Amino acid sequence: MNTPIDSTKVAHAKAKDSLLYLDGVSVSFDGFKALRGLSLVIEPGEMRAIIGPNGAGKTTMMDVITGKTKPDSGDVYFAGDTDLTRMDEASIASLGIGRKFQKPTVFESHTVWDNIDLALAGVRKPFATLFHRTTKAEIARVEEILETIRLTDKRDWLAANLSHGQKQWLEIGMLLAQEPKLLLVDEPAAGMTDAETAETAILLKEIAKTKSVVVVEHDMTFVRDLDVKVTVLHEGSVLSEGSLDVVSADPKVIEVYLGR
Amino acid sequence: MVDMISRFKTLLATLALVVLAAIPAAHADDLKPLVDGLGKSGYAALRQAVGALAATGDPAVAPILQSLSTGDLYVRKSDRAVFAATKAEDGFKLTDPATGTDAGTATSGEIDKIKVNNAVREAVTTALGSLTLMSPDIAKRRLAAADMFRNGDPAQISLLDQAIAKESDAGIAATLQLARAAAVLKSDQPDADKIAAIHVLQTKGGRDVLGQLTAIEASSADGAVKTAAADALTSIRGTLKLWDGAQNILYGVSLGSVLLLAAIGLAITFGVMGVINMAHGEMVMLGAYTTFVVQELIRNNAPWLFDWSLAIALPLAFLVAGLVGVLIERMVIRYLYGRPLETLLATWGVSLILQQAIRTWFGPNNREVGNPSWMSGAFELGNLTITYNRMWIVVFSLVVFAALMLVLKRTSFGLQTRAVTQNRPMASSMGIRTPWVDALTFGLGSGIAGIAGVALSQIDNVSPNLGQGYIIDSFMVVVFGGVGNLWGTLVGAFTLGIANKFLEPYAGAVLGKILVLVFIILFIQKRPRGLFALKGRAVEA
Amino acid sequence: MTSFNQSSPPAPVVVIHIRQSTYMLHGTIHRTVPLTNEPGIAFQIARSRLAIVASQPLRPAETPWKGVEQGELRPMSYISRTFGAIATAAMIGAGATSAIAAEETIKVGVLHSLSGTMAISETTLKDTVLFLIDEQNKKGGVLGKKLEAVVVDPASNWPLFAEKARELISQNGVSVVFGCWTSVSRKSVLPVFKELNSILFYPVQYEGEESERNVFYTGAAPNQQAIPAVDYLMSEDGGSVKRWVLEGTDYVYPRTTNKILEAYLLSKGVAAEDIMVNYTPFGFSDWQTEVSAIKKFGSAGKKTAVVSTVNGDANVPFYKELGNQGVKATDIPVVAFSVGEEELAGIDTKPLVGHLAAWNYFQSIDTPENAEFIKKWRAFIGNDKRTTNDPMEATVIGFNAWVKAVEKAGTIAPDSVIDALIGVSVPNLTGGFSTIMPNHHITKPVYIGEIQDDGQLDVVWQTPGLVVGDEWSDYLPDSKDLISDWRAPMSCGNFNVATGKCGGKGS
Amino acid sequence: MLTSFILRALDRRTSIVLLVILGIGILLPVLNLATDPSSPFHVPTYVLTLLGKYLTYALLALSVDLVWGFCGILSLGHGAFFALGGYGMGMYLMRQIGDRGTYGNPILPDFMVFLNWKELPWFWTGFDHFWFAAIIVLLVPGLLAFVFGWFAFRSRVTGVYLSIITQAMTYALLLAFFRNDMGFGGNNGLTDFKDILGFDIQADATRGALFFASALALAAGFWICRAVIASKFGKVLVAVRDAESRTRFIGYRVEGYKLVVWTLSAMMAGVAGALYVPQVGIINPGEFAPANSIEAVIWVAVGGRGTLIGPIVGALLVNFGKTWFTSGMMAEYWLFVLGSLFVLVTLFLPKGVVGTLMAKKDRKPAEKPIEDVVAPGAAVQAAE
Repeated sequence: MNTPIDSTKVAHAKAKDSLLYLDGVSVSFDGFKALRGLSLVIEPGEMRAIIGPNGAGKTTMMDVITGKTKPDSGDVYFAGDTDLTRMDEASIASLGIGRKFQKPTVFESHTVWDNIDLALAGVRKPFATLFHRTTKAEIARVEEILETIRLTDKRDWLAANLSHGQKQWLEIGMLLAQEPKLLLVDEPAAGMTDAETAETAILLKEIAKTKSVVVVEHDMTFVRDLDVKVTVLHEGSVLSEGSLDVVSADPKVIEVYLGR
Repeated sequence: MVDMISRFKTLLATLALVVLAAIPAAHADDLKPLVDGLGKSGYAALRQAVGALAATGDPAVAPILQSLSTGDLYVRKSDRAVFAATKAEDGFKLTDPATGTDAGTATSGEIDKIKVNNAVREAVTTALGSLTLMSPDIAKRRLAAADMFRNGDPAQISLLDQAIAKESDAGIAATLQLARAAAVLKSDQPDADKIAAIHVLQTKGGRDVLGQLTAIEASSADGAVKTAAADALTSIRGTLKLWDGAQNILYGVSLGSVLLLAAIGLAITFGVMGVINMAHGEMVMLGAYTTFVVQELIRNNAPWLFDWSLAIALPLAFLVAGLVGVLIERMVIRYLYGRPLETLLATWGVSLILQQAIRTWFGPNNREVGNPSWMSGAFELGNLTITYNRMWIVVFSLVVFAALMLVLKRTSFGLQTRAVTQNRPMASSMGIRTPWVDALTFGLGSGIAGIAGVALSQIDNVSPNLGQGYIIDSFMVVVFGGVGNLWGTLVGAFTLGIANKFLEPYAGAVLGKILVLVFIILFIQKRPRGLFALKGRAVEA
Repeated sequence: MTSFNQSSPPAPVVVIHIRQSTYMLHGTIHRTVPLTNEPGIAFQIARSRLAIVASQPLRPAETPWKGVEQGELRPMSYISRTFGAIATAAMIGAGATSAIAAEETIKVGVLHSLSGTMAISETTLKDTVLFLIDEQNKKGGVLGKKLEAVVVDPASNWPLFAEKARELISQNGVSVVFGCWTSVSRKSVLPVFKELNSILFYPVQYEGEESERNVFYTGAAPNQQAIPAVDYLMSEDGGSVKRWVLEGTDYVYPRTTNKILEAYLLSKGVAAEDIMVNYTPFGFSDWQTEVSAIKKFGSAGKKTAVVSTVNGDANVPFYKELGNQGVKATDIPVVAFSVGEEELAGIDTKPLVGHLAAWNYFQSIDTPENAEFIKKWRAFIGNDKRTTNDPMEATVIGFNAWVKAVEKAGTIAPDSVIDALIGVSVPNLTGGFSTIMPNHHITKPVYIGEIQDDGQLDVVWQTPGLVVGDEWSDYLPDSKDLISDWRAPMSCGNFNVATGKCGGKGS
Repeated sequence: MLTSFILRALDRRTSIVLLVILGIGILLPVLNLATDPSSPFHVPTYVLTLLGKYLTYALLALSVDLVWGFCGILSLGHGAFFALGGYGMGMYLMRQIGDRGTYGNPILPDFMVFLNWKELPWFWTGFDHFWFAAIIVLLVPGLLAFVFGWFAFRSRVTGVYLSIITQAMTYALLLAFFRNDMGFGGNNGLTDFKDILGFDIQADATRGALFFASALALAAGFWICRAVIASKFGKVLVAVRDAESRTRFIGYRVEGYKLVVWTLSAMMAGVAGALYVPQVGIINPGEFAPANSIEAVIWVAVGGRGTLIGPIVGALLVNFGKTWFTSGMMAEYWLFVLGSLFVLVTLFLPKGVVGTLMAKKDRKPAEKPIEDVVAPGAAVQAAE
């Protein structure tokens, strides 16, 4: 669903050729300012790493983008002209923004297969799902994704019985199944073995070939593996932006973040 | 028969003695026939007899009438003679009501109690009024004056005039003036006086003069009196209307305080700990039953302590309910943290058990919990009647609320509680014994419910069903006020209380309650987290 | 309300001739009317509200006994047995209602809530029945058989009442049931008793407007409680009340009673604006507004009284509020129909002295019968402070009447007993006799008592004689033409004297 | 499409369950009618009506389980839908009495007559037709559920808040139906029914038919639930139960799903109520009491929520126990037993009887009993 374009907005003009466009976004919970005038632009096909200490507002930013939290002020545009601040999670998701949580959240009492099947782009309306019959195409697609996330042999397991790493992957798989234009990935490497971490990095880069990806991460080595443009958040606004080397050279960043 | 005669002899003997003995006995003696007049059957006759006695104006009559109204006078079947009788080991011990001298004994078969009904009681109060109007005891005079006012009796006007002349106390004098006015209105005095009287009453105003004025307004033929009365009425009614609003607010506040008491414990267990305690109502009940037990002990062992019974019950109720609370937490709830719906079911089960336990233990009937003297009765504030028990409950609820605030905000225990409820792992890693804190917090909530029980025992049934009546309301209050916020509970309670009381006169009690419920349901839709909801991740988590 | 002097015991049952009844007015034989099949006459008989002292001649007990077919004297089926076992395990152990058990004892069902909200009132009645059965067995039981109580708990749940009634009758094969308190519980079991043709004794004052073949109403009908109470208050002794507040809990009994009272008061020339009716929910506890409304209404210069049909639980807070707001009995007396010794036990009555209650029995009534009953009852219950109350007396009357009828009929077959019951006259606890009338209601004295500071009620007034329970109120437009007479040939609970047809208004 | 939807549900276990229910539904009435009372296989009417009541309870339990077990919505107000259905049927039965009431008024039910009502309130019109009542039985509970749910789910009232306001809903209705002015017979409710569709309601044959109808309704209900659960819709429901906000973020508008299943379940409860009334012979406001709704929840908990057979078993077990305990001297202890049942089941048997048995051998995802219902905002927590 597209909301009417408000052409009077100067900001909007700039938003036109970007995929995701945040400008002067502020959010506060009972006085605590989680975001203060955050501005961020993601180009189509870009992969971006976002780092920052606890409470920098990373998760809140994701909430704002995915429609969970409404900003007190500021603009959020997707694919140029879609105002995300006026939409709810479901419609934003179906616009093509996928989100992966920090703590892996999959449907524990569903099988791996069903998890992917549910995430599969397609029917979303209640009655449609009520009478929906799985098509050959869908089956093929699910199998394909299972391949990518290396869980084909566990297709009939209950998600609950997967290891932490496997859950992370399953969740990424679910994102892929959504066929999003933009992926928001929150600390994918959290609690993974080094091997898994490396693999995840490869997987993400794989994905980034076709989609824009925003990765929020603490793990520096992981960010280095990704080797992409980095944005440093601090106290709800952008502190510094650029390649990891540039950023880590930035005195402000060193002060608040790396220099601990 | 023989012993009858002998007893009669002894009676005569005593009478003779009395006659010889003293002068007061002389008129006590000529009271005798009047007193025996009380023995006539039929309430009408009885009322006349009372009047006759009062007419003597003899102060000795007062005690006789007293014992009549308390039902201590008996008539002897054999000779229709009237005696004051008190239970003795074999039947009754008789005394002459006039002289107080012993008059032998009688079996319950030989004497009949002189029954009094409201009409007679009224006659007695009037009579006593006229008799004690001049009494040196100021309290008695005040009562007497009030009685005279309530049933203004034209026959008493002259008496009243004397009394007014003699009266030293200004307050009483004023009442006597009113009494006189009331009497005048009923009398056949000239209109001028009546109009004057009407003005006297009008200046007093208030509900109790309405009666007399409407009466005169209705009875008297068109003319100055009628119009005067009518004007007086309209002006008084006007002022009363204004007072009604205040009255409603007052009632609302009082109801609110009850809701607050019932809900405040829940505000802790549910609001702060996030535990749905369906057995909360039963905690209140336990508190009430504790009060009952305490009062029972006091009644049997130390009646003089009765006025302190509540003070004694409070800490005990807190302990009893608190301990039960801790038990429940240790035995059931602690296994269910993070599973609020299961907690809800389990505690519901607990509530059933507690109810039936009390029922089998104390029996299903209501238990009597008395109001101590300082909680009975009411006082007038302008045209508002404020009952003492309601007033104290309002005060009490606010005190409890304040105390709770202090505990949570100022004490280290409170700090720990908040720490645990906000971030359990963090708290425990900081060396707070979280299970301990949980138990105590739950105990606190339950204990406060117990205290509430003490207060509620003053206005409601003390029966196994006591708790059931409050559980839903208190949940409404907490949810409406906003979970995790005691202030919300406070505001919520009083808002709902007042809303309810303003609806009641128009919608009626039942519909009023329904409307409030519907309102809450809709309100929750608008603000799922209640009136004083904390926004943000901290709470949502 | 014609009535006969209660001190004179009823004339001995003399049956002159079959199909003939002797009527008596004020203790003297009045006339003997042959009962014909012609409804006109039958209705005249029933219409003339005379107390009946001689009953219908006995019908030989040849009528087949439903109870027998229903599962008494036959080996029970497996399923039935398993359920029977479940249902009756508590009483008869694992074995179902086996033939032996049935032959040795006569089973008496007790259908009173022992848990839930009504337990507060009904538990006492359960104990009363057990007490009476115990007493009867000491006297050697009935028809040479011992009586055996079958107790069930409908748990204050109305549909469960119906289920339990069915269980008692068809599974346990009880020959009579004593039970129910609320009207709704009675309404819920009615169809069951009709279907399985058994007998229910209902011991609580109720709104009337009912007369069923299988039910005997030993509690007061409105004309045995409400109307005399109002009469008293209107009398000079009662304070010649001119203004009335009808305060009640919002359910059928108060609604109906107040409808009747309203009509009655209006018929007595009370102005409509002098009547205020108000209803509150069950278990209502915040009476501030209502009490102040009463005070307001009372301050109109006319003597005002409150007629309270407030239901059990709500009474305590009501009276507490009255006491505290200083509503004295001498200013505004409150007369209650559901407040008895049991309810007062929960209140400090000192502020309430002088408020009234209307019943057909008070614990304080000073008769040898009552004294002895209280003594035995307290011994049985093992509590020398235990109170007694009106529904208990009603239970006693019902029970004794049943015993007498069974012995008269020589069988426990419901049909015979139901017929035999009419006209049976047993001593009540207040020194008189209560007779079961053809409308299955009974004759009762009516007492007005004033609350004393010891929680007892002292009688201040009583009807000169016995009052016949009037099932169909004369003050409700749709029921004033209805009468009930369960004797042949009329055998009708709602005979319409206007149309001369059975079955209500007809159409 | 619809047929496939229905047939798809018909796996082996489902078919067995359906056959068993229907078998009982036919067998017992036959044994009651055809066999001689003295025959060892005779089923007394008492047992038949009792079991008939249980069956309607089972259907109610099933409806509760559909929303609680599979969608995590704990309703403490399902008794309201049950009772509304009951009143629908009750009103029809009242009108069937016609002039056989005690006052013989052809139009007005007795309780209206002696309260001097002059004509039938508007909302009673139409209830003399069975089909009309039948529609109402489905429509009114459905409508109430829809409106209630539409508000509640859209504003994302979840978990305990929802439970509490469902309780408030049924409580408000309780008070409302107690009022005599409402015109539903006040606290006496509706009773003394004579016949249904022209058949004497007390005749054994009618009881048999009602019993069969209840069994049929239960079977149908079971089948529908099975079909719903087996569909992708069902999978979404379970997804919502396990991780609501996850489901939102992959693009499902959760409130829609909740609303549909909530309304469906309310309608099932309504049907259960409608079948309950003619068998127990009375409907009154007591059915709205929150306690009843909560008791229905415990049936589900005992049997095992998140399974479809569980609630049926639970309802039968608990009510059997109730019947047993409320007979005779054990009466005093029934509440102790019921109470302990609540506590013990939640503590030691979170999956319920059936759930525990299934958990061993069964791995059907949709029917895998859940460890734990999502706490309010727990899903959100996960998102943090």
